[in-house]
Amino acid sequence: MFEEASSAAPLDSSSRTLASVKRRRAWKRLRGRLAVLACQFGLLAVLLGLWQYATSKQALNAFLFGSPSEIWGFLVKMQEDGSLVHDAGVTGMETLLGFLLGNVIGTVLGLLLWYSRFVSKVVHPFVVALGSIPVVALAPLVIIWFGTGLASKLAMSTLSVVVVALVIAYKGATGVDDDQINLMRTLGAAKRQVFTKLVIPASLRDIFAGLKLTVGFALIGAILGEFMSSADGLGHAIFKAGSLYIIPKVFAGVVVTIVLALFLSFLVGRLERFLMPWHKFD
Amino acid sequence: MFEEASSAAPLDSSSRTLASVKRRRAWKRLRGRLAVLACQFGLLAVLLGLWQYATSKQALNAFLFGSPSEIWGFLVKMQEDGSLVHDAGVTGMETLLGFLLGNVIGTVLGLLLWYSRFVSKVVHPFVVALGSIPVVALAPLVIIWFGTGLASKLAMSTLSVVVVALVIAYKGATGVDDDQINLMRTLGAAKRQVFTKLVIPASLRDIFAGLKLTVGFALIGAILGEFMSSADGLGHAIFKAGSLYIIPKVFAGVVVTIVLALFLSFLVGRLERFLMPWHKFD
Amino acid sequence: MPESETPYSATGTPGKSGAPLTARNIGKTYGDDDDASPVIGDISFSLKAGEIVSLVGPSGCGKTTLLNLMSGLVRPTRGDVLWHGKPLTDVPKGIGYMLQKDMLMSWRTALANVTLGLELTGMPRAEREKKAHAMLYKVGLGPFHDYYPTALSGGMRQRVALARTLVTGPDVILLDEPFAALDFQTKVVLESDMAKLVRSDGRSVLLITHDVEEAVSLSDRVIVLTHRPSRIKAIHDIRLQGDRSDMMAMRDAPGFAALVRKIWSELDVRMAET
Amino acid sequence: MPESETPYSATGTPGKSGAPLTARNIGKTYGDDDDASPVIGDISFSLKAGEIVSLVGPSGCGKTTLLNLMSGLVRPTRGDVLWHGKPLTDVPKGIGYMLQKDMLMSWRTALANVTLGLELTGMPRAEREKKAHAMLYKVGLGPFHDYYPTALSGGMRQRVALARTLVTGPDVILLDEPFAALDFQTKVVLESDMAKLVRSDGRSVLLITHDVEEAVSLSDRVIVLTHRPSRIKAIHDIRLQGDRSDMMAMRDAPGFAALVRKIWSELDVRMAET
Amino acid sequence: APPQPIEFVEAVHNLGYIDLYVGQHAKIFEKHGLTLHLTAAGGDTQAFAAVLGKTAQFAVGDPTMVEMSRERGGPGMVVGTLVQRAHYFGVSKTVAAPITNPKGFKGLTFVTSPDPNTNYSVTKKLMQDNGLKLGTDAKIIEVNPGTEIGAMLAGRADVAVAYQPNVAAAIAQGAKVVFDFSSYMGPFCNTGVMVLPEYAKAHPDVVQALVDALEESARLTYAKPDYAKQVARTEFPDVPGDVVDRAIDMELQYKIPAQTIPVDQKQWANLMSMQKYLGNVQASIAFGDVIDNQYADKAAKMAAAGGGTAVAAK
Ligand SMILES: Nc1ncnc2c1ncn2[C@@H]1O[C@H](COP(=O)(O)OP(=O)(O)OP(=O)(O)O)[C@@H](O)[C@H]1O
Ligand SMILES: Nc1ncnc2c1ncn2[C@@H]1O[C@H](COP(=O)(O)OP(=O)(O)OP(=O)(O)O)[C@@H](O)[C@H]1O
Ligand SMILES: [Mg+2]
Ligand SMILES: [Mg+2]
Repeated sequence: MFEEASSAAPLDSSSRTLASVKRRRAWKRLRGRLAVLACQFGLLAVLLGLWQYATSKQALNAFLFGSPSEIWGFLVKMQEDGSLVHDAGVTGMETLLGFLLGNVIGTVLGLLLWYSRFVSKVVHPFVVALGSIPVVALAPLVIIWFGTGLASKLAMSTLSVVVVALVIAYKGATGVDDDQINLMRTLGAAKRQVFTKLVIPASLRDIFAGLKLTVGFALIGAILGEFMSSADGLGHAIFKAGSLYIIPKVFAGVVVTIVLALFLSFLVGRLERFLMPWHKFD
Repeated sequence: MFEEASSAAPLDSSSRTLASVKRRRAWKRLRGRLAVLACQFGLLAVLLGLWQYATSKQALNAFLFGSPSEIWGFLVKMQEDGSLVHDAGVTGMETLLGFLLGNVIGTVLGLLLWYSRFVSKVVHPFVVALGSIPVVALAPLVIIWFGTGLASKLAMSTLSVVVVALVIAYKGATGVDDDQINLMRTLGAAKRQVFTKLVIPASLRDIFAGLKLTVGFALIGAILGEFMSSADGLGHAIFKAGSLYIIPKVFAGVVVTIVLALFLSFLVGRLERFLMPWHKFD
Repeated sequence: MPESETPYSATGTPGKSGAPLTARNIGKTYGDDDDASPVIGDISFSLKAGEIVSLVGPSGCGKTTLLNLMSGLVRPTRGDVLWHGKPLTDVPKGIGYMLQKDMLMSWRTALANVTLGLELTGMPRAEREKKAHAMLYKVGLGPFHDYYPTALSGGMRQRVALARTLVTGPDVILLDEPFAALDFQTKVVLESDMAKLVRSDGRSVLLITHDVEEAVSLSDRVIVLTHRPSRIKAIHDIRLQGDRSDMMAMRDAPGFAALVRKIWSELDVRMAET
Repeated sequence: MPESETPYSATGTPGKSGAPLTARNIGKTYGDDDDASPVIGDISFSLKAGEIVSLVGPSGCGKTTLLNLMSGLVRPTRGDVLWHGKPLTDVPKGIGYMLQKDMLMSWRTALANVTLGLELTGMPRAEREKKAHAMLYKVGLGPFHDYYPTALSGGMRQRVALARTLVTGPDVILLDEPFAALDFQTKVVLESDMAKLVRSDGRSVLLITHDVEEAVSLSDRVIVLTHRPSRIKAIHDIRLQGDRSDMMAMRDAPGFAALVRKIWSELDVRMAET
Repeated sequence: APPQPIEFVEAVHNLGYIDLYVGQHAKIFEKHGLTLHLTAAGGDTQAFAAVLGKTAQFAVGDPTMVEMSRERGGPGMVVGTLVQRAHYFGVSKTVAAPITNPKGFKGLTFVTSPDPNTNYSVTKKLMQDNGLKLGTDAKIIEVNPGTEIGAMLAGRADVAVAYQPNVAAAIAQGAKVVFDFSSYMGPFCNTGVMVLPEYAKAHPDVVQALVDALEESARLTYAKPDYAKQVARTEFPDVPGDVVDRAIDMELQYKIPAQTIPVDQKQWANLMSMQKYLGNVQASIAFGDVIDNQYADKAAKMAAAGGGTAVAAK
């Protein structure tokens, strides 16, 4: 009932050597991981199967909705003509840069706001404002300011990330226990030291939650940037296919986008484990 | 140096009646709030002033960038012809519904995932995938599925909110202290009770962080929905003005959007204070 | 590990009915990698109905771990914990466990923290609040019922936790240093109250304490544990004359001082080599 | 509030040099609305160099609050705390304060928690780790230096917190129930170590404890507080014969038992009406 | 009979569709028994998607959508045209003299809507037809529809390939028309009235009424340019009045809005040849299979007989 909370795995009472316990646990972990993977693939297979079946039976018009086999066909084609790797590379680079830039700016500002309740109160409505601007609406300005090259996609990607990163980092920073701040004070910590030695590590969990969340935003931002103006990239490919009403190709582009997102979020997960060794993961 | 952490305001040592202390503190709070407001308006005034000055001195081209006075002119005009209230009402309603729907679905699912590590692991990549789909790219499909009426804006708004709400609620739920779960177990709590009595209240802080964050997303989602197809609403007005290259009107629409966001986020703040009386705010 | 290695075997036959809670050769090792650290070596004992048993032992020897095992919160690496003769798999109904950390819920007032256990049983609001009020009053916190935990002192928090544990009326009560943050007087009053409650109703208490005088004056038995990996070093049956629920009188009973000295000497200090 | 209301006036002239820390008619009230609750009534006393002073008082009377005021963490509602004669506005350098909750950082190992204070002074890594290792060894946790706090027992956490406070070598040490979670032996060893350290270097300790025997055996003065709003009920200068840093010997010193009884009687129990 | 409500989607709110707005303001649709509910989509695809998804009965936008749909087995049909020429103009602030031959594009940077919008396609085709290598001899930047003149005025491109009223707005900002795509391209079925065949089959009278109304409106637009300007000013209240007037003048001068609703073979052929060249369609469907001119022909005949301009424009 509470398997995940009890710290020891249930074992029967016969005494066993440690080595065998270790082996069993490693095997259990592996089995657990395989079960998860199996379920994921199963789920995916069922979804795709239903979709394919529905379109092949004309229950869904394949023209309107595409079908997995057509999507696969486009993926193969995109792979063969090299556009898949090229477009994914372009968009991936824009995303990565926007992700890094947005998170660095947002997190740093969000954490820094911890320094002053007053400034954070003053700034609060401006942050809400920034977070609610439909940047797509400002496409004309984005193009004028940032041009039609990498800069405009970077700007879009960064903008999509920065507010989330800021708000989450700020929430993490202000969530630090007052008593722990008091402890730092009794140790003679300057405010700057409270910040570096307490606020930053204590906010890491929140910051990583923000990082995981913003992977998708950075990607969407980059793609929106490509919608505004572009010569290549996944957004360009998707938008073009969409305008020509080639739905399976739209989906093929979306599939590549998702794979990109999964890859980036995998990287963030690795980073988290590396930076927070004291934290329990499973 | 640490003003915000010490729980008592510094007072000189002369003894005073409680009433006078109370009066002083109320006055101090009020003064603090006024100072914040003053700074906010000051900041805004400086920004707008600079902008106006730059356009009037031709440093910025008013046609390309608009100017505060022109924006104000459009706002007045929109107010006079009634479109401001109408459009803001339409978009506000779409946003509110999408906000509620997205947060209810997302938060409920996110919290429910606490029930099973296994299911949450299986579902994780699907959530990442959902969070990285550039829905704008699927505009044709959105219209086919949800039409050109309220439903499509609702879908967009909900979709923009749901993943964030889910991820944040799940993070909140899994962040609950194991020892507190153990305590509940010693009191004979069924898993469902651990959920309702512990996991939900303990996640409230995170859930509200999510709510605050998603106000902007719901709004952006509704506006994107209006970009795809619409007869009225702020997104319609902005998009139309944008395609006619009437930049000040675009900004006027964005201003109304921001005011709407501030209003909604104010409501969320009230709700938070109401639902979390034990929490320190300031 | 063969039973013969245990220096003291348990009082009472493990698993015999009448003993609600029994440890049968339990052991616990943390970590399953190369740095496995055994915390509980091999421990067997029973807690009988109507009995108060104290566990004393050096800091970090595994007392809290032992209580976690006895409560069913954590599964032993070796051996079984028996609840009325059957192996435990989860926390059973009828057990009340006060953890070492108070774990009050910050979003509940003192009163609401105390009612928590009753709430879980579905008791109506009015009834559970009446009970909780009475219990809060007993631990001396009547006027503080509407305080949130952040506005309570350390000792007050501990008393709220105690009230939360007792208010549900569990048959077997496990207490992890319940009086550690209390002044002598408050402690003595609470000890006496609890002794009365337990002995009159045939409940059982298993209690961790660092205060040997407390252990001796309160308990029927004192179990002394060794350093980790902990085993039972000695078991003392306390047979003092006088009113066993008057803690002050107990301290003056003949033989009290000698017993305390004896137990002190058994808890020999081996600092810096723990 | 006029000074005459204080039942006992402070030992030593407040603010006189030689007394690093002095409370001058301090009072503290929580809450500024209609439900204002006075916690500290009116307290004055000094802590002199080389002196160990204990504070005893009923649970919830305001001891922790008093220590917070003395440390400069919290400002008094009335009166002043003087640090070497000057009013305190923030935590001064040279003070070490061990809070009632251990407040270990979960992302730091035991060792890294102990080095924290030294790190803040900019001491090089090797040096501070050497010092911290030595201090951890002293509190009996040498082998556990690389444990994260979640893998430590309650008493071990408390000892890490103590080590963290002492390792920076503060002149004035404020301790909030530093030994509450420790077994008797470990406690006595640590008390003795601390007494030696303090008396030989002319440092001062202000200590909260619930253990009157501890207070008497360890301190030069014991301050007994009333219920809240707390005032000073009695001050006892402890003048026992024998080695003042041998805690076990102190307990057998003539007059020890009488003093302990006296203080116990002063801490009268007024449960359920607090 | 009570008026028949219909859902009508336009690709964008666009001066090129002035015929439609004139019809609305002159209550011509009501006269033909229709109540029009007009929704703007975010583009051609979305407009056609609304018809495919059956949330709208009619859409106006790029009729290539219908050809693409039909070629892939989807539904769709064009029952008329609303814009009969490529309504793009090259406007520039930096190019001094008007360009008469696309060879003159050499060395210039153009800004258009993204591929496959027609202004992109047309520009690209003209360059390649005239031996210019895209990217080296001349450049195209693709930006969000409507933002072309901004990019040009901000100096990010030499020539914006824009439509009205942006062209007029750019002129008001000191730019000049340097290339006239509409004349160069000739007849071009830029915008079609699209409908699902199943709907037309079930409601031929509604289709007929709509096409009748559009035909009448088109004639009215050309007959009463001042009325058209008045309509345009109310439809685009935020655009300066003089800009609107100039835009309408240009529209009519270059004969961009449909003068009559039937789709001309030549218009369609031009569109198809370009889309085929771009690889977007095969142009494999016979004209008569995509275009159903029967309603429009009937409407034109009736209007020509004098029914058309009967509505008095005040
Ligand atoms: N933030 C607060 N608001 C209101 N009352 C408070 C607040 N903090 C503490 N108190 C009250 O102040 C009183 C003294 O608390 P304090 O922690 O100083 O007690 P203490 O003497 O240290 O008790 P203990 O021995 O139990 O630790 C308590 O009655 C507590 O309820
Ligand atoms: N998760 C863990 N991983 C590794 N070691 C652990 C873990 N939890 C506890 N320990 C170790 O187990 C030992 C016993 O801990 P426990 O809390 O049971 O001690 P205790 O007897 O209750 O001590 P105290 O009197 O100080 O509360 C300690 O040495 C501790 O370091
Ligand atoms: Mg313990
Ligand atoms: Mg305290």
